[in-house]
Amino acid sequence: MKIRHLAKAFTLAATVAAGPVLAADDEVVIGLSAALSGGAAGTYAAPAEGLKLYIDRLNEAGGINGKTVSLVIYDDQGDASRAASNGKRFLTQDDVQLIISVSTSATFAPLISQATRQGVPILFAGSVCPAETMPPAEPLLYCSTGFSSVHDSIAMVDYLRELDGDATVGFAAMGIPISRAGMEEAERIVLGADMKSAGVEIAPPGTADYTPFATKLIQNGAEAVLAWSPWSVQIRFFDALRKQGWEGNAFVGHLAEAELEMMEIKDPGLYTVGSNAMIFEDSKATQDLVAAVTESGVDLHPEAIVDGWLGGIVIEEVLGKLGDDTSAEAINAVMSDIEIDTRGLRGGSIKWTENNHFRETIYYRVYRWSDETGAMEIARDWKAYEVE
Amino acid sequence: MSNTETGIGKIAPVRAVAKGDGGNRTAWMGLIVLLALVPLVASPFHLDIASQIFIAAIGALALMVLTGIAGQISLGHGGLMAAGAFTTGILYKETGAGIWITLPASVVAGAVIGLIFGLPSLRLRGVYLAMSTLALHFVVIYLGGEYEFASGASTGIFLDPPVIFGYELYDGQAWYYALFLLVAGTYWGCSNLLNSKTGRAWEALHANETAAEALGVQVARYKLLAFVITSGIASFSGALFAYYQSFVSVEAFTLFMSIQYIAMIIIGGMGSLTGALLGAIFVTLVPYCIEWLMETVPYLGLDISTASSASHAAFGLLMILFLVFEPSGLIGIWKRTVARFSSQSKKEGVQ
Amino acid sequence: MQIVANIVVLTSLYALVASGYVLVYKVSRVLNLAHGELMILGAYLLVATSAGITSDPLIAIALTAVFSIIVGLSVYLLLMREMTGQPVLAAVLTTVALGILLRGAMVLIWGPQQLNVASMLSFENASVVLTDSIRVSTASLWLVICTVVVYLGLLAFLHMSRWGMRMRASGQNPLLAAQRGINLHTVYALAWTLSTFSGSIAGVLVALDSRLDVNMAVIGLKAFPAALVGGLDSLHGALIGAGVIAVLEVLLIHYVNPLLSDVVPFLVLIAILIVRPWGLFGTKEELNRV
Amino acid sequence: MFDLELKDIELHFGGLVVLNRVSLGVRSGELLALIGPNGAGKTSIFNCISGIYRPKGQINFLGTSLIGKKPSAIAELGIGRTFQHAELIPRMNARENLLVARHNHVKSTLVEQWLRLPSARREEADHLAVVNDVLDLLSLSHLAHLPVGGLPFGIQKIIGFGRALVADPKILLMDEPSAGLTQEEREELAYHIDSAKNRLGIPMLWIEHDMEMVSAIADRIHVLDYGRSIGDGPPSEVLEDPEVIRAYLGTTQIAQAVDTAAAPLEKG
Repeated sequence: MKIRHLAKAFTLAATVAAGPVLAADDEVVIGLSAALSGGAAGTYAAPAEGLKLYIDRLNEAGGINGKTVSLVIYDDQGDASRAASNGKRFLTQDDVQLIISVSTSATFAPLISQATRQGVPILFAGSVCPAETMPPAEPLLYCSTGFSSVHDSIAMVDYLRELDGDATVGFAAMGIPISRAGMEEAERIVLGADMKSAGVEIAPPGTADYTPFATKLIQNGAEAVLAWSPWSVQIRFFDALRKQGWEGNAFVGHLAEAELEMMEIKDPGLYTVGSNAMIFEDSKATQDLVAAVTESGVDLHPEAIVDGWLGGIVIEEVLGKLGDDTSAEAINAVMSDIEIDTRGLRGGSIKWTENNHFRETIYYRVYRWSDETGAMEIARDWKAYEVE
Repeated sequence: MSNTETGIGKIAPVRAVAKGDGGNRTAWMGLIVLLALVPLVASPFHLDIASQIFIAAIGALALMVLTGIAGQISLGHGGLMAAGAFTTGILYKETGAGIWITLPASVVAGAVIGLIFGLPSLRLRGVYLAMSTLALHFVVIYLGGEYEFASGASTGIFLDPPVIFGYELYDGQAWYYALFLLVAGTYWGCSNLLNSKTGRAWEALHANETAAEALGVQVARYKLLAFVITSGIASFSGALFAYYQSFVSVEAFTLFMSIQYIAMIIIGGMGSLTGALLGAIFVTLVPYCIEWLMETVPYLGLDISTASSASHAAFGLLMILFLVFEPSGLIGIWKRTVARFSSQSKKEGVQ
Repeated sequence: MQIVANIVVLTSLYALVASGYVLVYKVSRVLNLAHGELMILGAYLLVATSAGITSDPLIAIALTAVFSIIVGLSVYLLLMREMTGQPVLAAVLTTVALGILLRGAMVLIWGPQQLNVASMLSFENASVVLTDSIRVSTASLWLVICTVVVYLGLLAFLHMSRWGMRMRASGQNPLLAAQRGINLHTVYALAWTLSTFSGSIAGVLVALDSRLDVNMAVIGLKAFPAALVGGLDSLHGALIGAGVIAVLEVLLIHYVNPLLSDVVPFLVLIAILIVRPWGLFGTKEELNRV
Repeated sequence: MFDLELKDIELHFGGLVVLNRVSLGVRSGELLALIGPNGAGKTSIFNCISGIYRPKGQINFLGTSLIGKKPSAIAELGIGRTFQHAELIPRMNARENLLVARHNHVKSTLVEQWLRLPSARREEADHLAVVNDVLDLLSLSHLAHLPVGGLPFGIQKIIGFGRALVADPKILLMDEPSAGLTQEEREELAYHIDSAKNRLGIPMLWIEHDMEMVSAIADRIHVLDYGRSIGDGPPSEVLEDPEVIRAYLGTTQIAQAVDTAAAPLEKG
C-alpha cells in the first residue's frame, strides 16, 4: 500500500491549473499527456513524474541556451478518448511545439492522428515504442524508451539461444494488439532459428486465472517461456507456470516495476531483457538519478522513473541543438538527426536519423536474481543489436 | 403486475416528450440561438467538451428511446457505438470510402446488430435481457480486436477528417456546428417518433405487454423496431465519435462506457428526451468538474494521481444518489423548479 | 490430467462467486452487479488488516471475515434497504453504481498498483503435487476446499436452520412471509451479509493465489454467466453453471482460441436463456418476476 | 345469428380446469352480462377471446375463427377491450392513452412519422379529433392533459372504457368496468355503456358484479360457476333461477364488497 504524495499533488495541480500557456520567445512549450491516474497509472505515473523532475531541474538551472521549458501536463488516464482531448487541447489551445506521451498504447492512435496533422512532433518517453517510429519511420514520431515488442523479442530469443539453444520455447502474450504482435514475431524468430515452439498463448484482458494458459504451455513442452506484456500480466503468467511446478527459465520485458518485484520474488529462473540499467548497480548515472529523487522529496521509486528521466535528457539535448527558431518544424528537424548520450542509463547512445526514430543501435542487458549472492545480478552485459 | 416489475416504470413518473415539453417555443429558440453563439467565445478546450457532449447526447437519446420509452434495458450500448466506429474505420481504411458511404453503412450495421441482439428480448426481460445485451459488447469488441490485429493496426485505425461537399471537417468550431445540428436532428426525429403511433406503441408495451398486445400493438414487432432504430442511431454516434477523434480502437469502447450511458438516462430522467440531453451533459462534465475541483481546492487532499479514481467514485455516488433520492432525474428537478416558479408568479399576479 | 484440475479450480472460483449472486437473488430478487467489487474489497480488507492491525496472518484473516460481514451489512442497511419496494431494475442499477463507487474508492485508498498479497502475509503459495501430472497451488487447493465447505454450509443453513427456511420462504413469497411474521429486512440483511462474506473468501483466496488489483473485479462479471446458466435462484444450479462455464473456458483456451474465452460464455448464456429463460435449474415463475 | 360465438371452450392450467365446455354468443346491438362468483372464469373467457390464453374449442367472430391468432391480430379484427385494473400507461395523459388505441387505424409509415411529414401530421390530427370526441362524450376533456397515473382509479376506469371505444370496435369486452367506482361514477358509467350500445349498435360482453346495474341495462345474462355455464337468458329470468341464486347470488354481496375493496389494492 502506497500513500499518495501531496507534494506531487501541488506541483502537478499547479501546472494543470495554469490553463492556456502562450509561448514567449525564450520559452518552449511542451505538452505531456500521461496516465497519471487510472488503471495504468501504476506503470506510467512515475516516469511522468521523473520527466517533470528533470525538466524542473533544467529550468531551475536557467534553462537550456537561455530557453526555459514550459511543461503542460494533462492526465489521460490511459484512456484513448481522453488522450484525443488532450491532443486537441495541446494543439489548439496551448500551441505546444512538442508533445510527449507517457501512457498506454491505447492512447497512441488519437495523439498521433491529432499531432501529425498539425506538424507537431511526438516523443514517446515512457511506453512501448510504436511501430511508426521504427524504420521506415513516420515523420514527427520519436521514441526514447527501449521497449519494442519486436526488438525485445529478438534480444530475448538471442539470449535464450546462448543459454540453451535446444529449448522448446513457449510464448505468453496479452490480448492487446501490441503484445500479440511482439510474441508472434518472437515465435517466427524462434522457428526461423530452428528452435521449437510450444505456441503463443494469448490471455484476454479479463483473464481471471492464468493457470489454464500455463498448463497448455507446459503440456506443449515449453522449457523456456518468453513473455512480453504489461508487468502485471507477464508476472501472473510466470506465477501460474511456477505454481504448476514448472522449472524452466522465463524471459520477460524489463518494465518499470521489474527491479523491485524481482528482488521480492527472488527466482533465479526469471530473467528480464531490456535496455535500461537497474538502480542497484549504483553507477554514476543512477546515483545522479537517485540523488535527484531524494533531493526533490517526492516519494518515488528511482527505478520506476528511468524512462522519464531519459526523456528529460533527450529534451535537454534536443533543445541544446536548437537555434533561435523554436517552432515545431525546427524541433522536428533537430530530432530527425541527433545522437543523444544516455549517460550510462542505457548501453549506448540514442541515434535518430531521417529514416529511424527508434535508434540505430539498441543495447540489451539481461538481469536476474542470484541465489549465490542474494542480490540482483547482470546475467549478461550490454549487447548491441542493429535496428533495420 | 408486470408493468412495475418488468419495466423501469416507476423510476419515471414523468413523460416529457409530449407537446407540453416543447411548449415554450421562445425559450427553445433562445436556447438554440445561445448555443449557436457559443463557439464565438469558447476556448478550443471548451468546444471539445461541447462536441463530446453532443456525441454522447446522440447516443443517450437512442438509449433513452430503447430503455426509457420502450422499457428494454441494454448494457451493450458501448458495443453498438464500437460497431459503428469500426464499420466506419474499416470501410475507410479498406476502401477509402467517404462519409456519405461510411455513415449510412454504420447505421445499417448498427441496425442489423440491433435486430440480432433484439431477438432475445422476445423471450427475456429485465435483468436477463440486460445480460444478453452485455454479450453484444463482448462480441463486437472481440471482432474489432481481431480486425485491428489482423490488419496490423496495432495502435488503432486512423481516420482523416471527413470531407463534406469539398469542405474538410476538422476545425473545432465546424465540428461544433455539425454535431449541434445532428443532435437537434436526432432529437427532433426521436420526438416525432414518440409522438406517433410507434412511440405510443413503445410506451404501451413498456407499461404492460399483455395489455398492449390486446390493444392491437404487435409487441414483438415493436420491440425489435425499437432495437433496430436505436441501435442504428447508437452506431451512428459511434461513427461520429470515430471521425471526431480521428481514430478507432477497441480500447476506446469499454464496458464502463455502456454504464455511463445508462447513467446518463437515469441521471437525466427516465422517459424524457430532454432528460437524455441533460444526462449527457452531466455525465460528460463530471470528470472535468472533479479535476477542476482538485485544481482549485487543493486542500481536499486529493492529488492528480487520484483524478480518475475520484471521478469514478464520484460518478458511482451520483448515480446512487439519483437512483435513491431523485428517481425522476434532472428533468424532474427542473420541472419542479419551473412549477414552483410559475405557481409563485401566478400568486403574485393575483395579488 | 492437469486440465481437469484446472477445471475444478476454476469451477470452484466461479461457484464461490456465483453463490453470492444466488443468495441475494434468491431472497430479494435483486441481482447484485457489485459482487465482483465486494469480492475484491474483501481482499483489500485483508491487505489493510495485515498491514495496519496485526501481523499474524490467521488473526488478519479472521478480522477480514468480520469486516466483510460488516461491509455486507452496511451495504444493505445504508443502500439496498432504500431500494426495497422499488422496481427490481432500479435496485440492480443501484448495485451497478455501487460497483463503480467501490472501484474508485479502492483505487483511491490502495492505489492502482498490483499488490503481492501472498508475500505481504508471508504466505507461501507453494505448488502442491497431487499426482505426477497434477499440481495445484496451495491457495487454489484452499479455494476448492472453501467452496465445498461454503456450499455444504449454505445448503445446510438454507434447508435445516430456521433462518435459512425463513430466507427461502421470503424469496418464494415475500408477502406471505411477512404475514407469517418474518421480518423481511432482517432476512435481506442476512442474505447480503452471507453473500458478501462468501464473496470475500473468494476475493482473499484469488488475491493470495495471483496478486491483487482492482481490475480483478472482472471475475465477478465472468462468474455471472455461471449463476445465470444454472438459474439465478438455485444454489446447486450455480455450482453446475460454474462447471459448464469453467469447462468451456478451459477447453477453449486449450483447444480453440483463448481469446474466445471472454466471449463464448456469454453466447452460451444467451443460447441457454433463449431455450430455457429461467436457467437450467431455476424455477419457471422467475421469469415473470424479473 | 351471433356476431361472436364461443363453442365448447375448455381451458386448463396444469391440472386445474378453468373453463369447462363453455358456450356462449352475443348478437349485434346486444349487451350480454357475464356474471359469476370470483374464480368462475369470467376474465379467462375474455383472455381466450383476446388470444392471451389458448383454449380448446371454437371461437368465431363475424365468420372468422379466433383460435390460434395472436392477440394483436385479434384486436385488429375490431375486438375492443377494457381491463379490470384499467391498465393505462401511467405517465401518458388521457389523450395519449386514447391515441394508443387508434394504433390499427394509423396508416402512416415509419418514415412519415419520423420526419413528421404533412401526411402524417394530417392523419394524426384526424385521430386526435376522434379521441377528442370520445373524451367530450365521456366528459373527460378537462382532465385530458394530466398524466393518468395520478388520477383517481374511477376516472382511470372510465378512461379505459374510452380507450376501448376510440378504437372503433366491432365488439366491446368490458371487464368489471364498475369495480372501484363510486356510486355516482357507476351511474355515469351505466349511462355511457347504454348510450354506446344504442349509438354503435355493436355486441357488448360485460363482466359485472353490480346486479343493480346488470338488471337495469343488460339485455341478457350468462352465468358462470367454477368454469361451467349455469344459466343464460334475460335478466328477469336468470336472476330468479334457483340454481343461479344458490351458486352465485348468495355470495354476491360478500364478493362484491371484497372486489370493490380489493380492486385498487391489487393494482400494484
